[in-house]
Amino acid sequence: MTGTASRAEVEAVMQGRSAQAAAVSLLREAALLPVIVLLVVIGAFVNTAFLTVANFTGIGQQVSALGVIVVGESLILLIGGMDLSLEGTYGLAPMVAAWLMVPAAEYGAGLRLDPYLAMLIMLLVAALIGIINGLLIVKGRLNGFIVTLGMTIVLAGIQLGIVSGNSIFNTPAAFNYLGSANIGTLPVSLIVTVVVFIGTGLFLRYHRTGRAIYAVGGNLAAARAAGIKVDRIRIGVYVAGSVLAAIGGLMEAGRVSAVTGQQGYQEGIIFTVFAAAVIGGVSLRGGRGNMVGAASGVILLGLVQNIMDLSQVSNYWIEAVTGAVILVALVLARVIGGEATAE
Amino acid sequence: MTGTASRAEVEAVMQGRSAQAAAVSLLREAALLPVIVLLVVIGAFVNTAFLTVANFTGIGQQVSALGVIVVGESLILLIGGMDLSLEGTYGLAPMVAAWLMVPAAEYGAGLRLDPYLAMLIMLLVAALIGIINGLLIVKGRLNGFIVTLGMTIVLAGIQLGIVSGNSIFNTPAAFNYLGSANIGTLPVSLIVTVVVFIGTGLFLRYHRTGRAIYAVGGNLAAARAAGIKVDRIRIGVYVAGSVLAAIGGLMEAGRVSAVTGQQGYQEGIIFTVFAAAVIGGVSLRGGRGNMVGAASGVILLGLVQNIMDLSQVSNYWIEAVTGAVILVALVLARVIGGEATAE
Amino acid sequence: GSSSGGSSGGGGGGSGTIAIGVDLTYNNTAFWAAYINYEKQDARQLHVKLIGPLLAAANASLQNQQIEDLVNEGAKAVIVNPETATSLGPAISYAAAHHVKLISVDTIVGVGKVYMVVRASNLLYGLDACAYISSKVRSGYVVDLEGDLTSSNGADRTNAFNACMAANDPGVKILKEPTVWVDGTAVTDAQNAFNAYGSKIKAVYSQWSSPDTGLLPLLKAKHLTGKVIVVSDDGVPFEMCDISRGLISASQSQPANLYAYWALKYAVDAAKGMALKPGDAGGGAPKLQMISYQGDSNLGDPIVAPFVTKSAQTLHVTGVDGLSGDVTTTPVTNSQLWGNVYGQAHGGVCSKTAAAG
Amino acid sequence: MTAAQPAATAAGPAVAAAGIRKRFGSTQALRGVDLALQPGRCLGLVGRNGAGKSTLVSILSGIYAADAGTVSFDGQPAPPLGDIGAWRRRIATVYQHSMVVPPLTVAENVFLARQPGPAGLVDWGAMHEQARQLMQEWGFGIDVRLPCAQLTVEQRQIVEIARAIAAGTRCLLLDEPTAALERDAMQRLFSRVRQLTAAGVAVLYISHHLEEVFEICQDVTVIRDGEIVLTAPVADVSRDGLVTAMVGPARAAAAPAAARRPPRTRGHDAPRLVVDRVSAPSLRGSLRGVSLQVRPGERVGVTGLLSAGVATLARVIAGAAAYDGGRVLIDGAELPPGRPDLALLAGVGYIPEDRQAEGFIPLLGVAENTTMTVVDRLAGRLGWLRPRARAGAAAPLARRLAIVSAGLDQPVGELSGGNQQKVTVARAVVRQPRLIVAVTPTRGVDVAAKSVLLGDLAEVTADTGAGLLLATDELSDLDICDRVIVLVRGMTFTEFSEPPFDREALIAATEGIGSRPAPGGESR
Ligand SMILES: Nc1ncnc2c1ncn2[C@@H]1O[C@H](COP(=O)(O)OP(=O)(O)OP(=O)(O)O)[C@@H](O)[C@H]1O
Ligand SMILES: Nc1ncnc2c1ncn2[C@@H]1O[C@H](COP(=O)(O)OP(=O)(O)OP(=O)(O)O)[C@@H](O)[C@H]1O
Ligand SMILES: [Mg+2]
Ligand SMILES: [Mg+2]
Repeated sequence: MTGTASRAEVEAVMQGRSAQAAAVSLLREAALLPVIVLLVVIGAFVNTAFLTVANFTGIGQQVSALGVIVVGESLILLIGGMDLSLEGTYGLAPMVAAWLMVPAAEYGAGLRLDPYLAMLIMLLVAALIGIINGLLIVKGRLNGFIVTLGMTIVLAGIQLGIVSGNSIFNTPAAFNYLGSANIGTLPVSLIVTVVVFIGTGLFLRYHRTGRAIYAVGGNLAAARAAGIKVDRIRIGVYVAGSVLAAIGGLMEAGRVSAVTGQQGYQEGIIFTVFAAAVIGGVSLRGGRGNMVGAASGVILLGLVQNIMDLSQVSNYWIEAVTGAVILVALVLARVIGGEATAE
Repeated sequence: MTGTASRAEVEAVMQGRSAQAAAVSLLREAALLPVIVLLVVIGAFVNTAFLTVANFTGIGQQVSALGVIVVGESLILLIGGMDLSLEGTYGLAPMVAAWLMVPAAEYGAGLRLDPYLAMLIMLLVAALIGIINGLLIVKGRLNGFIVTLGMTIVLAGIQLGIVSGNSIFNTPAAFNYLGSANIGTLPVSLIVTVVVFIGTGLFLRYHRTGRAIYAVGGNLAAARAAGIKVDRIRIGVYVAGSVLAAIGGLMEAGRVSAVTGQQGYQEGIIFTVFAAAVIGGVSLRGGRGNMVGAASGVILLGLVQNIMDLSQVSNYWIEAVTGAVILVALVLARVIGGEATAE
Repeated sequence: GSSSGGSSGGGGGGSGTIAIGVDLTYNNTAFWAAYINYEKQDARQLHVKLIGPLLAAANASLQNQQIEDLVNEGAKAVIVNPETATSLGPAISYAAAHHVKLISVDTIVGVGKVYMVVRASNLLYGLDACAYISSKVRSGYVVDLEGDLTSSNGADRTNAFNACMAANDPGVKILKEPTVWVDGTAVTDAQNAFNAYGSKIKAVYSQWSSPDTGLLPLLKAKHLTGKVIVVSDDGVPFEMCDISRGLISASQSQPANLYAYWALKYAVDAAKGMALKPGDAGGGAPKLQMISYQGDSNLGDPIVAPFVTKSAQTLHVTGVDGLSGDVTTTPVTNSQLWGNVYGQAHGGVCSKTAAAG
Repeated sequence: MTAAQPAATAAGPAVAAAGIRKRFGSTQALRGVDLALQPGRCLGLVGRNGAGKSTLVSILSGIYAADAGTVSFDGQPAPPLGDIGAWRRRIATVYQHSMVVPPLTVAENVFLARQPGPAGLVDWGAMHEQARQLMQEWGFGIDVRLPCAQLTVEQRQIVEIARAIAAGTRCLLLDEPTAALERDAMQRLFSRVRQLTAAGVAVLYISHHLEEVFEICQDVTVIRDGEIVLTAPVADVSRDGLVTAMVGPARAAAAPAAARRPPRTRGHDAPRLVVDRVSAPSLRGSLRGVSLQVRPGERVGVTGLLSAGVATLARVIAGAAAYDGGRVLIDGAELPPGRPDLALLAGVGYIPEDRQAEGFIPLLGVAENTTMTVVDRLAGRLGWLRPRARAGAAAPLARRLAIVSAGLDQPVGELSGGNQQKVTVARAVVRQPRLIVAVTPTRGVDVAAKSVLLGDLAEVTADTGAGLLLATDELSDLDICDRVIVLVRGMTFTEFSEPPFDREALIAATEGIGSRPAPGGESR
């Protein structure tokens, strides 16, 4: 990486000027900020309705579910893993919860469990999925990408199977609360998501286990040699990721007060999840990235989607434009961030 | 002081060749074979129509397109890259070709180009896409995953845009030939795919550029220090991958003598592509994998799909079972392959 | 060849004399779930052994392969819901070569001959929605939650609706939201639209039923429930419920039961070698007629899809695409509507106090 | 922060290994090794590359499980392999292969898994402060908030040593800790080791520099082909005795010495290499207008302190690093910056400083790595290669450099550190370069192989008329050179043109002491 460092940078580093060093690491995180600002400006021009509280809380609500699952995936990326099955969990978990709540006539299991009990079970199911992934990958030393790919197909299949392809509508209020309720003008989902981001960020930065996650992803052998219980941490992170994915899925289902067979795998949300994390500077090679970046990745994608929506670009070209905007944003962030953001 | 070795010396060396090292690499490649055999046996029990020439040529034709694009993705994985936009190219390229051939009334551009010219242009378009990806990733040092993710959205958008969401059908015979013609009882597509696999395999094993690809993926800095033109090779591989994806797409479209908007991105074929490559032992970390493995990965997935179709599993559960079968196959290969197949 | 799996697995749907193959594109929407459900019931009644339904997801080439598999497995006729109107070429010729007839359900066929096309005119759906909205709205915005524009259904509904609105309601601005049938996207788009234009939005046309459940809470939060016209499509039970409660205004009742029954019935006829021609009595429609697409013309049973409102009414708009602009709606109380039939069989269309309300 | 227990408490060996056997595939790395570390004593472990030293270290550290044999601490059986934390409380190790976590900061790497702070939290302030103090003790002003990815090889090594010593265990394993160290750091390490042994810590010290063993160890053990062949107090053995034990009686005679050979260079020969007022920025030490020349057959040494720019100069000439000022000419042709491929074609053979980063492709075989720079010659016109041809080209070198491997297609990643280094050297010389640019080429190479290696470098230059630029801080390696240039802060400080070179004067010069001005304004 030193190959192309500018003389100024180099001199600074050699003289151990910490300001410089800190700035570099900060740049990596902040590189998206100018791009986000630019998007907001563009949005304002595209549609007068863009710069309104309603629209922004709207965006907040829409990206909440994505945000939570992105936190989960980021944790897994940090340990050098890659979990595709989070999208399966994102769809299956709320389906299971709803399935346990609603009567058989509405494609439920007929158990009509108390909603809170059902949601608790949902979290346990998610944790179980995480454990299975973790054991297969860590203990079984199978390739994580392909294990979780197989797993996500299994999960999506179960999601379809238990309700014979039906969607569960009219889910109970307790189920919808997280995704659709507001406290004042703020969506509950948005509040929860912000809390999750901050909490995870502080944990990663100031808790030993958080630091161990970076160590494991940065150099597994070194982490093990240093006495870190790498297997336990890796499995634990897969579990945490799955649980977060389930919570995100619950938000999304609550937002549309229904669980469809599409949610998760069929809508292919995992791509968006990776996009947000990676745009936010979380490395696919592990050990690099933080919640500030991940959050800005989520915000950026949410803004693009929203602006596209309000822009009324022709039906047929909207997709192409969306992709182009993402690419441009990427290049901009790279140019602004300089070396710090280079691969 | 190197001189050239005496014949005796070389013989000595070839004997001294570590049997174990050879065995390992062989195991990695062959680990799937028993699983494939097992699948065939299962298939035979599942349905009498399975063990028929018609069915197997059918499978062959079915997996041809997948096979070609898998070769492309494997090359990119070998240099340590990851190209999601291959699925975009897989859909857009044949769409462009058809669009240039057919009259405006059939949603063409109205140019009515000669089919062969149009297909040539198609390949050039694919190459261009590869160059853009390559430049952004190699020269621009942007993250390849996210660049190609943005790119695939752009490509899928264009695929939709140029025909306003319509499908192009009644494509000319020349367009359909690759995907639908037979030589004797063998589908042309199958023959071409086998040739592509063997050719690429030999190239990777015995050509200096093929070896350089492994070097680049195995340790970029060391490869550069050894005088390998790493940038040129990486960009070249992105181009090759895109061109192969286009050929695969052409096969697929020719198979149905139509190009739909779903082909590629919407059907999410890239997951299947990665699955085949990775099940086949191509490492996502680069530098490890070969065509024997990739081919067996493709065959395995083709068999699973076909057996599922013949199996009369309730269509609500077919997906779950498919995923489970993939997972089991994975575990089996790991158990049979032993250490060699451990991550 | 005989299929060993025919009787095994949930897909068999009873065993009988005639083997009929089924290959579908979707199995995860309320409509198709109901369709498959009916198909299995009717199979027992008509003594048919179903092979399938197989699922081709979004892979046209796989669908062709699957149909060839079904033919090889000894299906005497194959019911298919094509990926697109024009991606079935090889399967059609393969089936023809093996003297097996295809019945296309819910999609036109524009490449080669099939025995029957069982499908209501989706252009009519768009026109009906337009007729209802344009008769009540003269200005402001209308949100169109569009289906997959690469499917003939999504395209027909969108094109007819836009053409009709342009012809009859030029003062209205249509917000076009391509959703590719993804519910989350539809709700997101609707939310953005309401946040942007608020009560300037007079109506929402949701081209399928699922988005309603997310849409209604949105309206409620904005205190627009009942103030905004919602026209949706499918006619699934909860739409029947919502219409009767005035939560949504209208829905196209796409009769899954008729689709399933007549597709299977024609498959049996085909297997028995029965010859049908235009003018013969239809099942879902009064008369069979030729349905042409892209110059290819096939015999079709243009199922009549009732346009459901709370109470019967007649609407008049300028027709488009050669369709009549006279629309007569069916009251939601009509117990023959498939949504009501299915709903009653499953504990009532409103069996639980709808959280949406 | 190094916990110093009184030596008195220790009865019997702090660590004892008995009958340790370890096999890797076809390689029997250890064949029943017995080894004991006594509290308060430093045991030197020496042996040729591939003898099994690092394998033993990994087993004593709880990284590998032994196939057979037992490890015990203070007479207690070792903890289960799963409980790595328990091992860490008993034994601290500096591994031969880098064990830093690149994305983490210096401070975090020093306190990896033992960060200061209450209730599982990390007190960054305290951690940075303690880390800063530690680095001060090692004479490093480097910002402890820098990610280790930005450190030089030596700096990383220091971080790992600091980590191991800060752990405060009663037992310390050092696997070639000085391979990447300069004299000052080395001396600091030695004084720390003496303090620790005085405090009753048991130390295992692995090095290929026998003089180091004689300097700080009380006992020495020689391991050959996975077997202990000699254990004795250092007082009772001679240097030659050790070498004989290492290489075995048969081979002892065979080991040649690195005889200096007179240069074949004639005054009027056009220079192979001209470096003309080159400046380049680099974290490894920037260059500020360095000029020098290397004539055919001439062997020029370049040395200096860390960050004096020695390595950078070499990297620039090899095209591995870009330069932003001046010119580099090979045989009169200007070399564009940062183009290693063109440098290679121009005839530069490059032995990089950090072999793990730039030296070899771990997954590829010995033969392929060795011949990587000559594929253009081995391949046919259409670029097709015969593995047999590769083996043919690699075999003689592999034999000559005594590369220990299970076969020429064994992945280099599986080789011992020193053998990996030999592969790196072979890759550079196989092309019969016109200019060899070697950065610390003997790092981690055992004594016997080292003299062969240096002898070869000398021989090649003399026979083929290739120039040699030897950038190193191993002053003994400079003995084969005809001239030595000393860099200070990226500028030519002085030049020694009359071998043999005075060690003390060289050291003084690297410190910037000594009056002799740089020749002819080169350093302006
Ligand atoms: N992971 C491994 N896989 C296969 N062989 C290995 C592995 N690690 C070590 N070996 C082999 O075991 C033998 C001993 O290796 P080891 O690293 O212990 O040697 P060493 O004494 O440390 O040599 P050096 O002085 O070069 O570091 C070597 O032949 C090496 O090739
Ligand atoms: N690399 C880093 N990344 C992000 N935050 C950091 C980093 N290093 C330090 N900080 C934050 O800055 C705070 C101050 O750090 P630190 O104590 O090292 O600064 P300092 O100027 O050295 O203060 P002191 O002299 O007391 O150590 C830390 O508590 C931590 O929260
Ligand atoms: Mg929109
Ligand atoms: Mg070693």
